[in-house]
Amino acid sequence: MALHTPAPIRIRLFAALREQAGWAERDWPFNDHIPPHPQAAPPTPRDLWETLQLPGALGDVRVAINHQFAEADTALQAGDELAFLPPISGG
Amino acid sequence: MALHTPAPIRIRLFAALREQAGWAERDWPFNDHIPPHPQAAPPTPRDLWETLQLPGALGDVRVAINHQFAEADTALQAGDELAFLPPISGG
Amino acid sequence: MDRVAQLQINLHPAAFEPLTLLSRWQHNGAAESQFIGRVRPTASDGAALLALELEHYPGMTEQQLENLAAGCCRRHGAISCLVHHRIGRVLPGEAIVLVAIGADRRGPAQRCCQELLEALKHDAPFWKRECRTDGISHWLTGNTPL
Amino acid sequence: MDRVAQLQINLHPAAFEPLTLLSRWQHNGAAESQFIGRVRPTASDGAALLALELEHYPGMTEQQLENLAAGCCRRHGAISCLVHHRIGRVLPGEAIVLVAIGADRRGPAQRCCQELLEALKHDAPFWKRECRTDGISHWLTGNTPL
Repeated sequence: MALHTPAPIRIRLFAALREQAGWAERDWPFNDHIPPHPQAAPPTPRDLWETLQLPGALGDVRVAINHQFAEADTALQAGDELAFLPPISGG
Repeated sequence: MALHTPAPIRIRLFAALREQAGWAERDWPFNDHIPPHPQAAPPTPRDLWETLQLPGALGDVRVAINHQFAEADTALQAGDELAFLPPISGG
Repeated sequence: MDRVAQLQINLHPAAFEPLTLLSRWQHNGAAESQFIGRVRPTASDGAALLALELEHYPGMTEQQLENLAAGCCRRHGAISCLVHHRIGRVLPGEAIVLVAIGADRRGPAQRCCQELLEALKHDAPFWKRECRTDGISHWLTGNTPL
Repeated sequence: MDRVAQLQINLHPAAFEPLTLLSRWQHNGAAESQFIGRVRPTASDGAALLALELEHYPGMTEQQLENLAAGCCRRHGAISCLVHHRIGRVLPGEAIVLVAIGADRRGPAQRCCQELLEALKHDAPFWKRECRTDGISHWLTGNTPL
Protein backbone atom coordinates (compact mmCIF):
# COMPACT_ATOMS: atom_id res chain seq x y z
CA MET A 1 0.00 0.00 0.00
CA ALA A 2 1.26 3.45 -0.90
CA LEU A 3 1.69 5.96 1.87
CA HIS A 4 -1.04 8.63 1.49
CA THR A 5 -0.65 12.22 2.54
CA PRO A 6 -3.90 13.06 4.39
CA ALA A 7 -5.99 15.74 2.72
CA PRO A 8 -5.36 19.18 4.21
CA ILE A 9 -7.90 21.16 6.21
CA ARG A 10 -9.45 23.92 4.16
CA ILE A 11 -9.90 27.08 6.22
CA ARG A 12 -12.35 29.78 5.13
CA LEU A 13 -13.03 33.29 6.39
CA PHE A 14 -15.94 35.57 5.56
CA ALA A 15 -17.02 39.20 5.50
CA ALA A 16 -15.30 41.50 8.04
CA LEU A 17 -13.11 38.68 9.33
CA ARG A 18 -11.86 37.89 5.81
CA GLU A 19 -10.99 41.55 5.27
CA GLN A 20 -9.27 41.95 8.62
CA ALA A 21 -7.21 38.79 8.13
CA GLY A 22 -6.41 39.69 4.54
CA TRP A 23 -7.23 36.26 3.14
CA ALA A 24 -10.32 34.25 2.27
CA GLU A 25 -9.15 30.66 2.33
CA ARG A 26 -6.11 28.52 2.81
CA ASP A 27 -5.19 24.91 3.34
CA TRP A 28 -3.59 23.67 6.53
CA PRO A 29 -1.58 20.44 6.22
CA PHE A 30 -3.37 17.98 8.45
CA ASN A 31 -0.23 16.56 10.03
CA ASP A 32 1.43 19.84 10.89
CA HIS A 33 2.53 20.12 14.47
CA ILE A 34 0.44 22.62 16.40
CA PRO A 35 2.05 23.97 19.60
CA PRO A 36 -0.18 22.75 22.45
CA HIS A 37 -0.13 19.19 21.19
CA PRO A 38 3.04 17.19 21.92
CA GLN A 39 2.49 14.95 18.92
CA ALA A 40 0.46 15.16 15.78
CA ALA A 41 -2.93 15.09 17.53
CA PRO A 42 -5.89 16.23 15.41
CA PRO A 43 -6.09 20.01 15.58
CA THR A 44 -9.23 21.81 16.71
CA PRO A 45 -10.69 25.05 15.31
CA ARG A 46 -9.41 26.76 18.46
CA ASP A 47 -5.86 25.53 17.77
CA LEU A 48 -5.97 26.86 14.23
CA TRP A 49 -7.53 30.19 15.28
CA GLU A 50 -4.64 30.73 17.66
CA THR A 51 -1.91 29.37 15.42
CA LEU A 52 -3.04 31.51 12.49
CA GLN A 53 -3.32 34.51 14.83
CA LEU A 54 -6.70 35.45 13.46
CA PRO A 55 -7.93 38.90 14.49
CA GLY A 56 -10.29 39.42 17.42
CA ALA A 57 -11.66 36.94 19.94
CA LEU A 58 -12.73 33.45 18.95
CA GLY A 59 -15.74 33.93 21.24
CA ASP A 60 -17.06 36.55 18.82
CA VAL A 61 -17.17 34.21 15.85
CA ARG A 62 -18.97 30.99 15.11
CA VAL A 63 -17.26 27.88 13.85
CA ALA A 64 -18.55 25.67 11.05
CA ILE A 65 -17.09 22.32 10.02
CA ASN A 66 -18.23 20.94 6.67
CA HIS A 67 -21.08 23.46 6.49
CA GLN A 68 -22.46 22.67 9.95
CA PHE A 69 -22.05 24.79 13.05
CA ALA A 70 -19.58 23.13 15.42
CA GLU A 71 -17.80 23.66 18.72
CA ALA A 72 -14.38 25.31 18.69
CA ASP A 73 -12.88 22.27 20.43
CA THR A 74 -14.06 19.64 17.95
CA ALA A 75 -11.23 17.42 16.68
CA LEU A 76 -10.82 18.11 12.97
CA GLN A 77 -10.48 15.35 10.40
CA ALA A 78 -8.29 15.32 7.32
CA GLY A 79 -10.13 17.00 4.44
CA ASP A 80 -12.48 18.99 6.66
CA GLU A 81 -13.65 22.42 5.60
CA LEU A 82 -13.39 24.73 8.58
CA ALA A 83 -14.99 28.18 8.51
CA PHE A 84 -14.85 31.04 10.97
CA LEU A 85 -18.06 33.08 10.72
CA PRO A 86 -18.27 36.63 12.04
CA PRO A 87 -21.67 37.82 13.36
CA ILE A 88 -24.41 36.97 10.91
CA SER A 89 -26.84 39.55 9.51
CA GLY A 90 -29.24 37.99 7.05
CA GLY A 91 -32.85 38.40 6.05
CA MET B 1 -94.64 74.09 15.83
CA ALA B 2 -96.03 70.87 14.43
CA LEU B 3 -96.04 67.83 16.65
CA HIS B 4 -93.51 65.34 15.31
CA THR B 5 -93.80 61.61 15.74
CA PRO B 6 -90.31 60.47 16.80
CA ALA B 7 -88.58 58.18 14.28
CA PRO B 8 -88.98 54.51 15.17
CA ILE B 9 -86.19 52.23 16.29
CA ARG B 10 -85.10 49.94 13.49
CA ILE B 11 -84.31 46.45 14.81
CA ARG B 12 -82.14 44.05 12.79
CA LEU B 13 -81.34 40.38 13.22
CA PHE B 14 -78.66 38.35 11.47
CA ALA B 15 -77.70 34.81 10.51
CA ALA B 16 -78.98 32.04 12.82
CA LEU B 17 -80.86 34.51 15.00
CA ARG B 18 -82.67 35.95 11.98
CA GLU B 19 -83.70 32.47 10.90
CA GLN B 20 -84.82 31.40 14.37
CA ALA B 21 -86.84 34.57 14.85
CA GLY B 22 -88.27 34.36 11.34
CA TRP B 23 -87.69 38.00 10.52
CA ALA B 24 -84.74 40.19 9.52
CA GLU B 25 -85.81 43.68 10.47
CA ARG B 26 -88.70 45.62 11.87
CA ASP B 27 -89.43 49.06 13.26
CA TRP B 28 -90.44 49.63 16.85
CA PRO B 29 -92.40 52.84 17.51
CA PHE B 30 -90.21 54.85 19.84
CA ASN B 31 -93.02 55.92 22.16
CA ASP B 32 -94.55 52.50 22.66
CA HIS B 33 -95.02 51.51 26.23
CA ILE B 34 -92.72 48.70 27.28
CA PRO B 35 -93.75 46.75 30.39
CA PRO B 36 -91.03 47.43 33.01
CA HIS B 37 -91.22 51.17 32.48
CA PRO B 38 -94.16 52.95 34.12
CA GLN B 39 -94.08 55.73 31.57
CA ALA B 40 -92.62 56.17 28.13
CA ALA B 41 -88.99 55.95 29.25
CA PRO B 42 -86.48 55.30 26.47
CA PRO B 43 -86.32 51.54 25.87
CA THR B 44 -83.06 49.59 26.06
CA PRO B 45 -81.95 46.71 23.84
CA ARG B 46 -82.67 44.40 26.77
CA ASP B 47 -86.27 45.68 26.96
CA LEU B 48 -86.80 45.06 23.26
CA TRP B 49 -85.14 41.63 23.37
CA GLU B 50 -87.58 40.59 26.07
CA THR B 51 -90.65 42.31 24.65
CA LEU B 52 -90.08 40.78 21.23
CA GLN B 53 -89.45 37.39 22.84
CA LEU B 54 -86.39 36.80 20.76
CA PRO B 55 -85.04 33.24 20.88
CA GLY B 56 -82.20 32.21 23.16
CA ALA B 57 -80.37 34.17 25.83
CA LEU B 58 -79.43 37.80 25.37
CA GLY B 59 -76.08 36.93 26.97
CA ASP B 60 -75.23 34.85 23.88
CA VAL B 61 -75.61 37.71 21.42
CA ARG B 62 -73.91 41.04 21.02
CA VAL B 63 -75.75 44.31 20.71
CA ALA B 64 -74.93 47.05 18.22
CA ILE B 65 -76.50 50.50 18.12
CA ASN B 66 -75.95 52.53 14.97
CA HIS B 67 -73.21 50.15 13.79
CA GLN B 68 -71.24 50.27 17.05
CA PHE B 69 -71.12 47.58 19.72
CA ALA B 70 -73.10 48.71 22.74
CA GLU B 71 -74.29 47.53 26.13
CA ALA B 72 -77.70 45.85 26.39
CA ASP B 73 -78.82 48.48 28.91
CA THR B 74 -78.05 51.55 26.84
CA ALA B 75 -81.01 53.92 26.53
CA LEU B 76 -82.07 53.98 22.89
CA GLN B 77 -82.80 57.16 20.99
CA ALA B 78 -85.51 57.76 18.42
CA GLY B 79 -84.25 56.68 15.00
CA ASP B 80 -81.55 54.36 16.33
CA GLU B 81 -80.65 51.22 14.43
CA LEU B 82 -80.45 48.37 16.92
CA ALA B 83 -78.95 45.02 15.91
CA PHE B 84 -78.70 41.73 17.76
CA LEU B 85 -75.62 39.84 16.56
CA PRO B 86 -75.26 36.10 17.11
CA PRO B 87 -71.70 34.73 17.56
CA ILE B 88 -69.41 36.08 14.88
CA SER B 89 -67.31 33.86 12.60
CA GLY B 90 -65.34 35.91 10.10
CA GLY B 91 -61.97 35.73 8.43
CA MET C 1 -44.61 59.15 16.00
CA ASP C 2 -48.33 59.52 15.59
CA ARG C 3 -48.40 58.84 11.89
CA VAL C 4 -51.77 57.71 10.61
CA ALA C 5 -51.63 54.46 8.63
CA GLN C 6 -53.04 54.26 5.12
CA LEU C 7 -55.99 51.89 5.24
CA GLN C 8 -57.54 50.11 2.30
CA ILE C 9 -60.51 47.91 3.14
CA ASN C 10 -62.76 46.05 0.72
CA LEU C 11 -65.61 43.57 0.78
CA HIS C 12 -65.88 41.35 -2.30
CA PRO C 13 -69.15 39.73 -3.38
CA ALA C 14 -67.19 37.70 -5.98
CA ALA C 15 -63.93 35.76 -5.95
CA PHE C 16 -60.75 37.84 -5.65
CA GLU C 17 -57.15 37.02 -6.45
CA PRO C 18 -54.97 37.97 -3.44
CA LEU C 19 -51.71 38.33 -5.35
CA THR C 20 -53.29 40.60 -7.95
CA LEU C 21 -54.66 42.82 -5.19
CA LEU C 22 -51.29 42.81 -3.45
CA SER C 23 -49.55 43.80 -6.68
CA ARG C 24 -51.83 46.86 -6.95
CA TRP C 25 -51.36 47.85 -3.33
CA GLN C 26 -49.39 51.07 -2.88
CA HIS C 27 -47.61 50.57 0.39
CA ASN C 28 -44.54 51.68 2.22
CA GLY C 29 -42.10 50.30 4.71
CA ALA C 30 -39.26 47.81 4.56
CA ALA C 31 -41.35 45.01 6.08
CA GLU C 32 -44.57 43.49 4.79
CA SER C 33 -46.48 40.80 6.57
CA GLN C 34 -49.38 39.14 4.77
CA PHE C 35 -51.98 36.54 5.52
CA ILE C 36 -54.29 34.76 3.09
CA GLY C 37 -57.09 32.51 4.32
CA ARG C 38 -58.92 30.14 1.99
CA VAL C 39 -62.04 28.04 2.35
CA ARG C 40 -61.25 24.46 3.38
CA PRO C 41 -62.66 21.56 1.35
CA THR C 42 -64.36 20.11 4.42
CA ALA C 43 -66.94 21.33 6.89
CA SER C 44 -66.08 21.60 10.58
CA ASP C 45 -67.39 18.06 11.16
CA GLY C 46 -65.25 16.66 8.33
CA ALA C 47 -68.06 16.29 5.74
CA ALA C 48 -67.37 17.48 2.20
CA LEU C 49 -68.11 21.18 1.82
CA LEU C 50 -69.98 22.59 -1.16
CA ALA C 51 -69.60 26.25 -0.22
CA LEU C 52 -69.39 28.68 2.64
CA GLU C 53 -72.00 31.43 2.74
CA LEU C 54 -70.82 34.62 4.33
CA GLU C 55 -73.43 36.97 5.72
CA HIS C 56 -72.39 40.39 6.98
CA TYR C 57 -73.95 43.55 8.34
CA PRO C 58 -73.68 46.13 5.56
CA GLY C 59 -72.42 49.39 6.96
CA MET C 60 -71.35 48.06 10.32
CA THR C 61 -68.94 45.49 8.88
CA GLU C 62 -67.03 48.08 6.87
CA GLN C 63 -67.08 50.49 9.82
CA GLN C 64 -65.82 47.88 12.24
CA LEU C 65 -63.07 46.71 9.88
CA GLU C 66 -61.92 50.28 9.59
CA ASN C 67 -62.01 50.84 13.37
CA LEU C 68 -60.13 47.60 14.01
CA ALA C 69 -57.52 48.29 11.34
CA ALA C 70 -56.94 51.86 12.46
CA GLY C 71 -56.56 50.85 16.11
CA CYS C 72 -54.25 47.98 15.32
CA CYS C 73 -52.02 50.06 13.03
CA ARG C 74 -51.86 52.83 15.64
CA ARG C 75 -50.84 50.44 18.41
CA HIS C 76 -48.10 48.83 16.29
CA GLY C 77 -47.00 51.91 14.37
CA ALA C 78 -47.78 50.26 11.05
CA ILE C 79 -47.65 52.41 7.91
CA SER C 80 -50.12 50.74 5.61
CA CYS C 81 -52.87 48.19 5.86
CA LEU C 82 -54.79 46.24 3.26
CA VAL C 83 -57.84 44.13 4.09
CA HIS C 84 -59.91 42.24 1.55
CA HIS C 85 -62.74 40.03 2.76
CA ARG C 86 -65.23 37.93 0.83
CA ILE C 87 -68.97 38.07 1.36
CA GLY C 88 -71.62 35.88 -0.23
CA ARG C 89 -71.05 32.34 -1.47
CA VAL C 90 -67.39 31.26 -1.30
CA LEU C 91 -66.17 28.00 -2.79
CA PRO C 92 -63.54 25.66 -1.34
CA GLY C 93 -60.07 26.88 -2.26
CA GLU C 94 -61.21 30.46 -2.82
CA ALA C 95 -59.64 33.22 -0.76
CA ILE C 96 -61.89 34.45 2.01
CA VAL C 97 -59.57 36.96 3.65
CA LEU C 98 -56.38 38.83 2.85
CA VAL C 99 -54.64 41.01 5.42
CA ALA C 100 -51.39 42.80 4.56
CA ILE C 101 -49.43 45.21 6.74
CA GLY C 102 -46.53 47.45 5.78
CA ALA C 103 -44.23 48.69 8.55
CA ASP C 104 -40.69 49.86 9.14
CA ARG C 105 -39.64 46.67 10.86
CA ARG C 106 -40.64 43.02 10.76
CA GLY C 107 -41.87 42.83 14.36
CA PRO C 108 -44.59 45.49 14.06
CA ALA C 109 -45.60 44.21 10.60
CA GLN C 110 -46.01 40.64 11.85
CA ARG C 111 -47.68 41.50 15.14
CA CYS C 112 -50.08 43.96 13.53
CA CYS C 113 -51.05 41.45 10.81
CA GLN C 114 -51.64 38.73 13.37
CA GLU C 115 -53.60 40.94 15.76
CA LEU C 116 -55.78 42.43 13.03
CA LEU C 117 -56.63 38.96 11.72
CA GLU C 118 -57.77 37.89 15.19
CA ALA C 119 -59.67 41.12 15.67
CA LEU C 120 -61.61 40.80 12.45
CA LYS C 121 -62.38 37.17 13.15
CA HIS C 122 -63.89 38.04 16.51
CA ASP C 123 -65.11 41.61 16.23
CA ALA C 124 -66.29 42.24 12.68
CA PRO C 125 -69.88 41.15 11.98
CA PHE C 126 -69.48 38.21 9.60
CA TRP C 127 -71.35 34.94 9.87
CA LYS C 128 -70.42 31.74 8.08
CA ARG C 129 -72.89 29.11 7.03
CA GLU C 130 -71.42 25.80 5.93
CA CYS C 131 -73.25 24.21 3.00
CA ARG C 132 -72.31 20.54 2.80
CA THR C 133 -72.46 18.46 -0.36
CA ASP C 134 -75.09 16.23 1.31
CA GLY C 135 -77.49 19.18 1.42
CA ILE C 136 -77.16 19.91 5.13
CA SER C 137 -76.18 23.44 6.06
CA HIS C 138 -75.62 25.18 9.36
CA TRP C 139 -74.32 28.38 10.87
CA LEU C 140 -70.93 28.34 12.54
CA THR C 141 -70.86 29.81 16.00
CA GLY C 142 -67.17 30.46 16.24
CA ASN C 143 -63.81 30.38 14.52
CA THR C 144 -61.36 27.56 13.96
CA PRO C 145 -58.86 27.48 16.82
CA LEU C 146 -55.76 29.62 16.45
CA MET D 1 -49.02 13.59 11.85
CA ASP D 2 -45.42 13.40 10.76
CA ARG D 3 -46.01 14.79 7.29
CA VAL D 4 -42.88 16.26 5.71
CA ALA D 5 -43.32 19.81 4.47
CA GLN D 6 -42.56 20.71 0.88
CA LEU D 7 -39.60 23.07 0.93
CA GLN D 8 -38.55 25.41 -1.85
CA ILE D 9 -35.44 27.46 -1.13
CA ASN D 10 -33.62 29.79 -3.50
CA LEU D 11 -30.77 32.27 -3.46
CA HIS D 12 -31.00 35.03 -6.06
CA PRO D 13 -27.96 36.90 -7.37
CA ALA D 14 -30.31 39.35 -9.14
CA ALA D 15 -33.49 41.19 -8.16
CA PHE D 16 -36.58 39.05 -7.71
CA GLU D 17 -40.27 39.94 -7.67
CA PRO D 18 -41.89 38.39 -4.58
CA LEU D 19 -45.45 38.35 -5.91
CA THR D 20 -44.38 36.64 -9.13
CA LEU D 21 -42.59 33.95 -7.16
CA LEU D 22 -45.60 33.57 -4.87
CA SER D 23 -47.90 33.17 -7.87
CA ARG D 24 -45.75 30.28 -9.13
CA TRP D 25 -45.59 28.60 -5.75
CA GLN D 26 -47.50 25.33 -5.58
CA HIS D 27 -48.68 25.14 -2.02
CA ASN D 28 -51.41 23.64 0.07
CA GLY D 29 -53.34 24.50 3.18
CA ALA D 30 -56.12 26.93 4.00
CA ALA D 31 -53.74 29.40 5.66
CA GLU D 32 -50.77 31.20 4.14
CA SER D 33 -48.51 33.53 6.04
CA GLN D 34 -45.97 35.56 4.11
CA PHE D 35 -43.22 38.00 4.86
CA ILE D 36 -41.36 40.26 2.46
CA GLY D 37 -38.35 42.28 3.59
CA ARG D 38 -36.91 45.08 1.49
CA VAL D 39 -33.73 47.14 1.67
CA ARG D 40 -34.26 50.42 3.50
CA PRO D 41 -33.18 53.69 1.85
CA THR D 42 -30.96 54.56 4.79
CA ALA D 43 -27.98 52.94 6.48
CA SER D 44 -28.19 51.94 10.14
CA ASP D 45 -26.75 55.34 11.14
CA GLY D 46 -29.33 57.21 9.06
CA ALA D 47 -27.01 58.12 6.14
CA ALA D 48 -28.35 57.60 2.61
CA LEU D 49 -27.73 54.07 1.41
CA LEU D 50 -26.42 53.29 -2.06
CA ALA D 51 -26.71 49.51 -1.79
CA LEU D 52 -26.46 46.57 0.53
CA GLU D 53 -23.92 43.90 -0.35
CA LEU D 54 -24.87 40.44 0.79
CA GLU D 55 -22.09 37.93 1.20
CA HIS D 56 -22.95 34.32 1.93
CA TYR D 57 -21.20 30.99 2.36
CA PRO D 58 -22.01 28.97 -0.77
CA GLY D 59 -23.05 25.49 0.16
CA MET D 60 -23.49 26.12 3.85
CA THR D 61 -26.08 28.88 3.41
CA GLU D 62 -28.36 26.68 1.28
CA GLN D 63 -27.83 23.76 3.65
CA GLN D 64 -28.61 25.84 6.72
CA LEU D 65 -31.71 27.39 5.15
CA GLU D 66 -32.95 23.91 4.38
CA ASN D 67 -32.22 22.65 7.90
CA LEU D 68 -33.89 25.66 9.49
CA ALA D 69 -36.95 25.46 7.23
CA ALA D 70 -37.38 21.70 7.71
CA GLY D 71 -37.09 21.99 11.50
CA CYS D 72 -39.46 24.93 11.70
CA CYS D 73 -42.09 23.28 9.49
CA ARG D 74 -41.83 20.06 11.50
CA ARG D 75 -42.31 21.85 14.81
CA HIS D 76 -45.35 23.79 13.58
CA GLY D 77 -46.84 21.12 11.34
CA ALA D 78 -46.61 23.40 8.28
CA ILE D 79 -47.33 21.90 4.87
CA SER D 80 -45.29 24.02 2.53
CA CYS D 81 -42.48 26.52 2.79
CA LEU D 82 -41.02 28.97 0.31
CA VAL D 83 -37.83 30.93 0.98
CA HIS D 84 -36.22 33.31 -1.46
CA HIS D 85 -33.18 35.31 -0.36
CA ARG D 86 -31.04 37.78 -2.26
CA ILE D 87 -27.27 37.60 -2.45
CA GLY D 88 -24.89 40.12 -4.01
CA ARG D 89 -25.62 43.81 -4.42
CA VAL D 90 -29.16 44.76 -3.41
CA LEU D 91 -30.57 48.24 -4.02
CA PRO D 92 -32.86 50.21 -1.70
CA GLY D 93 -36.46 49.12 -2.20
CA GLU D 94 -35.49 45.74 -3.64
CA ALA D 95 -36.73 42.62 -1.90
CA ILE D 96 -34.06 40.90 0.15
CA VAL D 97 -36.09 38.08 1.65
CA LEU D 98 -39.40 36.34 1.08
CA VAL D 99 -40.71 33.68 3.45
CA ALA D 100 -44.09 32.03 2.85
CA ILE D 101 -45.66 29.21 4.82
CA GLY D 102 -48.72 27.16 3.99
CA ALA D 103 -50.51 25.36 6.82
CA ASP D 104 -53.92 24.04 7.80
CA ARG D 105 -54.60 26.81 10.27
CA ARG D 106 -53.59 30.43 10.70
CA GLY D 107 -51.71 29.96 13.99
CA PRO D 108 -49.15 27.43 12.71
CA ALA D 109 -48.74 29.38 9.43
CA GLN D 110 -48.06 32.65 11.25
CA ARG D 111 -45.85 31.21 13.96
CA CYS D 112 -43.81 29.15 11.51
CA CYS D 113 -43.29 32.14 9.19
CA GLN D 114 -42.21 34.33 12.09
CA GLU D 115 -39.91 31.73 13.61
CA LEU D 116 -38.27 30.85 10.30
CA LEU D 117 -37.60 34.51 9.56
CA GLU D 118 -35.86 34.91 12.92
CA ALA D 119 -33.95 31.68 12.42
CA LEU D 120 -32.60 32.65 9.01
CA LYS D 121 -31.65 36.09 10.28
CA HIS D 122 -29.60 34.63 13.08
CA ASP D 123 -28.49 31.21 11.91
CA ALA D 124 -27.99 31.28 8.15
CA PRO D 125 -24.55 32.56 7.06
CA PHE D 126 -25.30 35.88 5.40
CA TRP D 127 -23.38 39.08 5.97
CA LYS D 128 -24.54 42.56 5.01
CA ARG D 129 -22.24 45.39 4.06
CA GLU D 130 -23.83 48.81 3.91
CA CYS D 131 -22.52 50.96 1.06
CA ARG D 132 -23.43 54.58 1.73
CA THR D 133 -23.81 57.23 -0.94
CA ASP D 134 -20.89 59.14 0.64
CA GLY D 135 -18.54 56.27 -0.25
CA ILE D 136 -18.22 54.84 3.26
CA SER D 137 -19.09 51.18 3.65
CA HIS D 138 -19.08 48.84 6.60
CA TRP D 139 -20.17 45.37 7.66
CA LEU D 140 -23.18 45.04 9.89
CA THR D 141 -22.65 42.91 12.95
CA GLY D 142 -26.26 42.13 13.71
CA ASN D 143 -29.86 42.52 12.64
CA THR D 144 -32.30 45.34 13.09
CA PRO D 145 -34.28 44.83 16.30
CA LEU D 146 -37.38 42.72 16.07
